[in-house]
Amino acid sequence: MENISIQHFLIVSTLMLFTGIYGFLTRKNLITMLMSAELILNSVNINFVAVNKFLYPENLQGQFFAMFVIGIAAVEVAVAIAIIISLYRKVRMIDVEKVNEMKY
Amino acid sequence: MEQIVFYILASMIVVFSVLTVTTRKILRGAVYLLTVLLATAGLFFLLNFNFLAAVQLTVYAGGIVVLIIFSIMLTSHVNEKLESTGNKKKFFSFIAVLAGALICISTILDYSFKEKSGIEIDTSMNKIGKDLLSYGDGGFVLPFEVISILLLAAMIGAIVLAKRETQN
Amino acid sequence: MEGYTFTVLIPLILFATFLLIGLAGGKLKPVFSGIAGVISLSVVSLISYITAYDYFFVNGKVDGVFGKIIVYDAEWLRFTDTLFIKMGILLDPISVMMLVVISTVSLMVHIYSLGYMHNEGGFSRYYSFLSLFTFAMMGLVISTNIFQTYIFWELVGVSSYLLIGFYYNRPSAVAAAKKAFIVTRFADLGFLIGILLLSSLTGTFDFVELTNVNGSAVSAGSSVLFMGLSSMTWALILVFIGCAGKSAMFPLHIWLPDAMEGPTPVSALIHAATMVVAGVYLVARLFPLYALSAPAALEMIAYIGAFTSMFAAIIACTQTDIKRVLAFSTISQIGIMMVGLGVSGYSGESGLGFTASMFHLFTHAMFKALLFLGAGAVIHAVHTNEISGMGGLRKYLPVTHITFLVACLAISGIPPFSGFFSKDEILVAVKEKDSFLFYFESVVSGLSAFYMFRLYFGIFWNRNTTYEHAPHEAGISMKIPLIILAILAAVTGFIPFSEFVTSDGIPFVSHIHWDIAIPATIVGLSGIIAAFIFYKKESNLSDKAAASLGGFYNTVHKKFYIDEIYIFVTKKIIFNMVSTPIAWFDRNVVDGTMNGVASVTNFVSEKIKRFQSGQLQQYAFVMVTGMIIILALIFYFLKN
Amino acid sequence: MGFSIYDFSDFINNIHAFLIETFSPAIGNIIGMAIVAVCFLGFIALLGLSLVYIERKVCALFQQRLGPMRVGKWGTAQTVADIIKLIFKEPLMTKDSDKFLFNLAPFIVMIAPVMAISLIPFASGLQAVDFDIGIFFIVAVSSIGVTGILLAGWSSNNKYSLIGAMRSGAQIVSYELSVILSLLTIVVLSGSLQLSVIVESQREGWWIFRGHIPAIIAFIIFIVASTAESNRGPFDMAEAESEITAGFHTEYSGIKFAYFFLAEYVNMFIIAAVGATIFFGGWMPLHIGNIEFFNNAMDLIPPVIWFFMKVSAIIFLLMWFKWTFPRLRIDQMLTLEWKYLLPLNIMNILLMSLVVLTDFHF
Repeated sequence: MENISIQHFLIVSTLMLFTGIYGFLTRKNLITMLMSAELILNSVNINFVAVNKFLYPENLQGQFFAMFVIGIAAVEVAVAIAIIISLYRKVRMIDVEKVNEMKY
Repeated sequence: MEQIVFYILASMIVVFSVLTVTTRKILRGAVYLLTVLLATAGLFFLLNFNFLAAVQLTVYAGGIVVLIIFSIMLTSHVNEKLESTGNKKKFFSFIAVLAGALICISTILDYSFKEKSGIEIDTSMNKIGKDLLSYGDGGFVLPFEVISILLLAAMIGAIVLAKRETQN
Repeated sequence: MEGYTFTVLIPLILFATFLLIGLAGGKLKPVFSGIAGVISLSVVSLISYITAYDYFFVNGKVDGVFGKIIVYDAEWLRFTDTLFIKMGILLDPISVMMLVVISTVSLMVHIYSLGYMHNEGGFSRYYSFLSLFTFAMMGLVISTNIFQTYIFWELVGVSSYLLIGFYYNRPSAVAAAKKAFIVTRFADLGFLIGILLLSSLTGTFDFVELTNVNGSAVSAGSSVLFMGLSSMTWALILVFIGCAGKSAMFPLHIWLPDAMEGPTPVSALIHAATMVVAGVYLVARLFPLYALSAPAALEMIAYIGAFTSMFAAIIACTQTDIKRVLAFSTISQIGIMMVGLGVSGYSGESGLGFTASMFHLFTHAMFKALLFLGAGAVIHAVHTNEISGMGGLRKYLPVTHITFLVACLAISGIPPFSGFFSKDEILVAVKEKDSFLFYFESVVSGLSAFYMFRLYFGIFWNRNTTYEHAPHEAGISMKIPLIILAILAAVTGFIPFSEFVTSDGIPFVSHIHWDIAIPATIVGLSGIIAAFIFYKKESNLSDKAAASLGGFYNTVHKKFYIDEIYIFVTKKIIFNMVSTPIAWFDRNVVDGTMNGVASVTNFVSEKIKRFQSGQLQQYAFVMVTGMIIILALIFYFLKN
Repeated sequence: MGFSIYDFSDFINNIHAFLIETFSPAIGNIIGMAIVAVCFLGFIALLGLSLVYIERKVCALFQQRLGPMRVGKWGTAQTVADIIKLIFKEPLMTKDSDKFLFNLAPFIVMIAPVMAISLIPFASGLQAVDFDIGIFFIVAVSSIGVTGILLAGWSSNNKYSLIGAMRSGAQIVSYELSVILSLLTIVVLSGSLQLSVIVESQREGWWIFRGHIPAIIAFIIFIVASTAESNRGPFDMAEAESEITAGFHTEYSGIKFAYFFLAEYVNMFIIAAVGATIFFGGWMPLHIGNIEFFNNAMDLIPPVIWFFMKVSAIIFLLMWFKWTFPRLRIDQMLTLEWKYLLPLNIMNILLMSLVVLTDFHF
């Protein structure tokens, strides 16, 4: 571990985060947007773990937060997919720009 | 040795992240996402967070990606391509994201982190189990219980949402 | 104490039975659930008897004292180092006695229900609730600390709610269940506050520490005064409010008569022998505290008990629904037990009241369960609850007749039936303490003889009513419990109770005080004779008597209008005087302000809603851009 | 103790030390890894060959036939012949299928068992990796396999394949829960997730005997759930020939088909190995109480032999199931999992915790 510092991890996670944001902004399909959100969450996990490992190794707070983030991600995906599927059943389409029946 | 592994994993993460958000075949996107998640688990293994890595594998690779693939199977067809986004939107998003990434990376490189090198981090199952169920300093029993309730609520919610309405 | 670990099985078996019947019940044949219930109860009874034998005759007595044995005490919840809750099993004379009472009565009810509930729907549901109730009751009596008691206390409340509302398609049953639940919950609020107060005063939940005579708990908190009473007294009075709710003491008794909407065996189990004596049990459990550090509370208990017993006995004389008569009789008898506890002192011979009260609890459980089961047999035969629809049944139901008679004699205190002995002991104890209460209670016992025999003559003698279908004796599964209970009701009086159950665990020998027993018996006999004159033959004597009493009779018949008073207080006073103005204020002032704000917001939003395109990604884009700009500002321009 | 001569840890350490001395530490490590990898690949190939042969023989046994008899003595070379045939077959591809995913799927399916097998302790010291999260890691990696199946079904562009993949996915995801929970029951008892520690903790007696009632319930659930998780009969709706031809691998042929086939058998081996390790003491010999001469005699049998004896017994049990029970319907299967096995399992864990708390085990 001598040659890898915390910066390495943070840069990887930053790149992942902004890739995720780019995906979230440009993809039209709801499922792909969900996938981008997963990327965002995952980059946060890397940050938590790296900070825990390098800066605060006395305790495991970072790991537990990462675990809770994973839990939340699972919850989010389950509910989001339930919504997407029932949406698809109603309007046969999951395009984020065209699903605007409830507008105004 | 570890350095090599790290660079392999890091480049995998970056490359496949980009592929995930740019591919026009949706299921391939999911597979690229799976690769990113596996590589992240690899990073965790590298940092000696074995338990977290296994959680990542089980929940993300075994649960979330499978769910996503399921929903893709239900909502689209194999030789269907996603519509591409307008070039204007792509351009502006790219500029914004690039700016953000540059700012963050330059800040990270500027800042001097105070790494603690003396202490070896203890990620044994024993410690994880005890911390997760203790209420004292470094204990996480309350969020642990709260998240279990959240999971239950989400499960019920998902069932109610996705349940087919009865005919009549 | 290694020897008693098997007692863990008592709650576990019952809980397992509940789960088995409750979860798998729908799939099983109804008869199977019934038999499963009976078998598990038999095993539990056997274990209880073994425990009782072992405790009272083999291991329990150490140096001539029946001590408290903690069989098992596991930590269940730990909040902080000083505040933690345990779960465990405590054996001492009263808990062992209650084990025997509950398992016996519950077993009889289980067997009886096989016949009684045979044609009802929800047979499995019924048995699972019975198991749950018995489980909760057992957990209550063996608990090692007051918080565990509270948990099971509520569990008992829930299961009795389920059982009272068993016929959930009958509105009256649903209402009765709700009433019982709400009234007892109201009382339990007092109980909970009492527990909190008590534990903050003494710093412990544990019964052994609480009732240790030489310990710190007994002397704690006796000095702080509030409204003339020490804080310990207040805590114990609050606990007693909970007991009063469960044991139907005045003025919280109103749920019990209505609870007769449940199936009759349930009434026998819950409203005669087990749940309603939980209050008495709890007072007895905390008795050293009451006796030593809050004699004022104890005195209050005595007077409330005495008043309730008289009050309920008078009402019982006028009711025409046989189950309601029994219900009021139960209230009255529990009042007598409370009096026994209330007049008792601590330790030695002065603790006679305690012993007598427990003795009466024991005998009462037997004969009152018998009365209810007998009434159930009668109802089963003639399909009505009203006394006016019965008469001359002795020819049709010989077994029920004899057993019912035994129970009536027992409750009237006629020697040599069991009620005589326990009531005699209570009267002796009362006499020593307070002669006014003694005469008062003597009248109550005369009244109880009167109303019981009114019931007996009304059902089995009186006119020869003609029935559409000739009533016939119930099946063997209903007869056996009647016979067993009749035998118990007849002979349990000869148990030398004071050699087993005393307030401080030291046995003593008690004698029958003939100077009190003989007048008491005469009072009882005169009650019977009065009933004989009024109701043996069909006559209008009773109507004449009622007419001559006029308004008083009506008042009593309407149960002193207590229910109406409650409704008046809640509906008229609280709803009209307090709630209506608040509602007006809320609707006009509070809501008006809110509506004003809302309409302004509405107006503004109508103007600006076009900004919202509904495009998620547009929002996200704006958000991200804004965030990046702010970050850039912070990092590059505001960094000094 | 008898089995110190059977302890492989010194042997392995010596090889490791030799490699590091001869080469530099980094290269020594890499060569060591390569050797282990070659060993496992060889072992997996061998496993595939022999298990297919055994399965056909066992099937024949239950159907009162002889099974393969022509190629080689008693048909022993039959599977080799089959492999040669599969290698030379033309790899077909359906029109409009996603070729990249179609080719990727068999590899993903193979990754899971190959990663899982590295955790199995074959004997004392004979274990490639010994994580402190052992069992959890096996469970984690075997959950990757389902992705491969879903991809295979999707990319085939075939309705039967898609339905087969959906069924199989639902089935694996659901039964995974029961497998984890039943393994957790024993973890509660042994107090560790590390496989070598679990094996070591069974020196006094196997958990299935020492944990009595809850352990036996857990074992039964484990066998049922893991049979379902590996898509074997009677839970093979995913490839129910009579309904959806061959399910997710309908469109596969040649060597890619062989991969799916191989993965199924390696999975079966892993199930048996995990079952043997967790419930039957892994490579620990059978000891009965204090009967010294019997225990000593049992110690003489090498641990590797013990391990493979237990594994073969469980594999035989699994094959017995497949060729005896009729196939379930998909709804029956999901009902079995969610309405019966899962609640039973949760209660069983509670029971086991109670047993452990009260020290009620042997």
